[in-house]
Amino acid sequence: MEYNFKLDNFEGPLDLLLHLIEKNKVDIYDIPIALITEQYLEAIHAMPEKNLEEMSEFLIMAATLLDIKAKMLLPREEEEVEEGDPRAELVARLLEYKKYKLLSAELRQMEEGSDRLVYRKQDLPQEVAKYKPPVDLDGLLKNETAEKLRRIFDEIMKRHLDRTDEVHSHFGEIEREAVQIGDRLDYVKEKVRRPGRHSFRSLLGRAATKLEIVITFLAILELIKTGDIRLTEDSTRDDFTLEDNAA
Amino acid sequence: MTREAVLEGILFAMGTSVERDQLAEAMEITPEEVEACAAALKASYEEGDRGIRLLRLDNAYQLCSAEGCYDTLIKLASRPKQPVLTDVVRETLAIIAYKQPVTKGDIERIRGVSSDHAVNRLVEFGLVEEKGRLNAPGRPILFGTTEEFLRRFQIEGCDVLPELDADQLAEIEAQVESETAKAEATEREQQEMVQVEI
Amino acid sequence: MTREAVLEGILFAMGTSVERDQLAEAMEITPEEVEACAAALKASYEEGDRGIRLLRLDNAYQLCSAEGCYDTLIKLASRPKQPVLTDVVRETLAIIAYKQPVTKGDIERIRGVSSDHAVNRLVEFGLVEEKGRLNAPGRPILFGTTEEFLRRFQIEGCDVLPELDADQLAEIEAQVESETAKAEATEREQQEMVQVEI
Repeated sequence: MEYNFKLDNFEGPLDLLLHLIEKNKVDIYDIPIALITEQYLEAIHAMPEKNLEEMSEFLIMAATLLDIKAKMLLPREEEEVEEGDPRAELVARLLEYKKYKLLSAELRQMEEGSDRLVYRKQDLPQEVAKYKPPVDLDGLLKNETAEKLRRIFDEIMKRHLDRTDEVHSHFGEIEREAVQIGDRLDYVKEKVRRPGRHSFRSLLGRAATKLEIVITFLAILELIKTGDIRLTEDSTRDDFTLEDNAA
Repeated sequence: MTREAVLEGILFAMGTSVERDQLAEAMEITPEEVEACAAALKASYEEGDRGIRLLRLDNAYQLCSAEGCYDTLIKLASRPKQPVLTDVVRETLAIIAYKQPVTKGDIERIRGVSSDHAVNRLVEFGLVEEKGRLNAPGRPILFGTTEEFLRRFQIEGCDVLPELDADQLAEIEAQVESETAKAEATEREQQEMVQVEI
Repeated sequence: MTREAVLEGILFAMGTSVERDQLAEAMEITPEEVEACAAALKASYEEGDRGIRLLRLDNAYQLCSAEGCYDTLIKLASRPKQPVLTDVVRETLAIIAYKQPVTKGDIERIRGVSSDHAVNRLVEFGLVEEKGRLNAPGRPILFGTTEEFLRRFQIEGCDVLPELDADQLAEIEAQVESETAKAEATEREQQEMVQVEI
């Protein structure tokens, strides 16, 4: 191998080409295309196994070089002469690439010493850290009115009622049917049938609304009348006890 | 570079306080020389009317910004973001205005979600304040609206808040009452049921 | 307190870079006055042989320790090492810095090889960031340099990136221009060549 370099050192086909041009000390504007192409092909043959993608970039350039070489060997037609040197595009690319290589070297110099500069973390004095800007109530309440507050309160209360009691979610429509004597009769009978002491107070207390209390009371009276249940006074508790007559 | 400059750079970059003896070792001078150096730097800050000051803390040194910068610094650091009245905060204000005095618990029951943050914001805004404590377990704080609230909403007093529609009002009032009764009843019943179950 | 002192105190306390316009607003002076003020402070650090330096980073300012303190400082504090840039990565950075905003495609065209990896590394190092998307098919990401780039390479702003030596640059620039004209012609020619090969 004539060239003592590793292809790994080259970042790409343009880099390799620039290296060859410099090594041969030839003019970038007048590249001896045959010589450079030959050396380029030699170099990529010597390349260690690389992945296809990486290799393909070098191969595309090889093809371009061969194209240019062929083009230059061919006798020129008049039209082509007008179009200029077949190397032109390659030269332009090489020059642009070279520009950034030089700028990159420039950056390397500028970088020196920057790791010796040390910055601070934010360190606000207590007085500043503790400070809270005063609230601008004018801005904050710009669009607020007492009337708006009222509407919001209305909505909240409606939402609240809807949420807390299913009965009220159908507000106004079926309220009258919400507590029916028949339901309460079944309810009381069912309760009393369960084992344990059944408190008159707690049974009524379990009712959610005044209406429910009234209906439940009526249901108890009805069941006493029909003989389904009996009521005994529980003076120690200031209460009555309900018992199932069937038991 | 002078010793003062090195000391300045070190204290600047370290941020925290640095022990005199550590400084001496790093700067390869005696602790006494560090002291002299720090004194000179401190003086140069004060005499030169700089924005930095040097503090001596026991046997350590630290830099801090000069007090005179605070006002400007506050403007920069706090970046006064105009708070906005969020729906949550607005709703909470409405509840407090109409149902005052109320506890945070009351508000939560009505809104169905925690209102801690919203109440705190309103207190911060000066629209709501403590009005005492409820005589109940935990003695929760009662909240009500402030004079500032009345001024801002151009209301003459909390007793003349705009009324709800007469119908709506009656309906709601009635329901709220029964809700309260129900809640109390349920509570009592629960207590009794516990007894029964035992 | 002088404006320079206030600026010094603010930049000291903030630690991070602070935008010129923010400073102007907080200090209640014009942005031009902030610039003048910063320039004066910067000069006083350098001429006074202080341990602090003031950097301009595009339209922001930041304080850092003077380079001369580093050897002493490093004895007291450990510091994460800056990531080392390989030639490939630095070359890619040069292209992004000088041609920003650019797409990965632009960079590949110039370097002749895929630049995915290098660009990703630069983004990872915080030297390069997305600056938007090109309004073209596929809407490719446009990359540009960050403030960290300015800090790392001690550049005052993207508009004052150092040029190559006047000679070098003039030569290259002139050639690139004339070559571009030629290249267009070549392109046409190449198309014809392809036809010939087929």
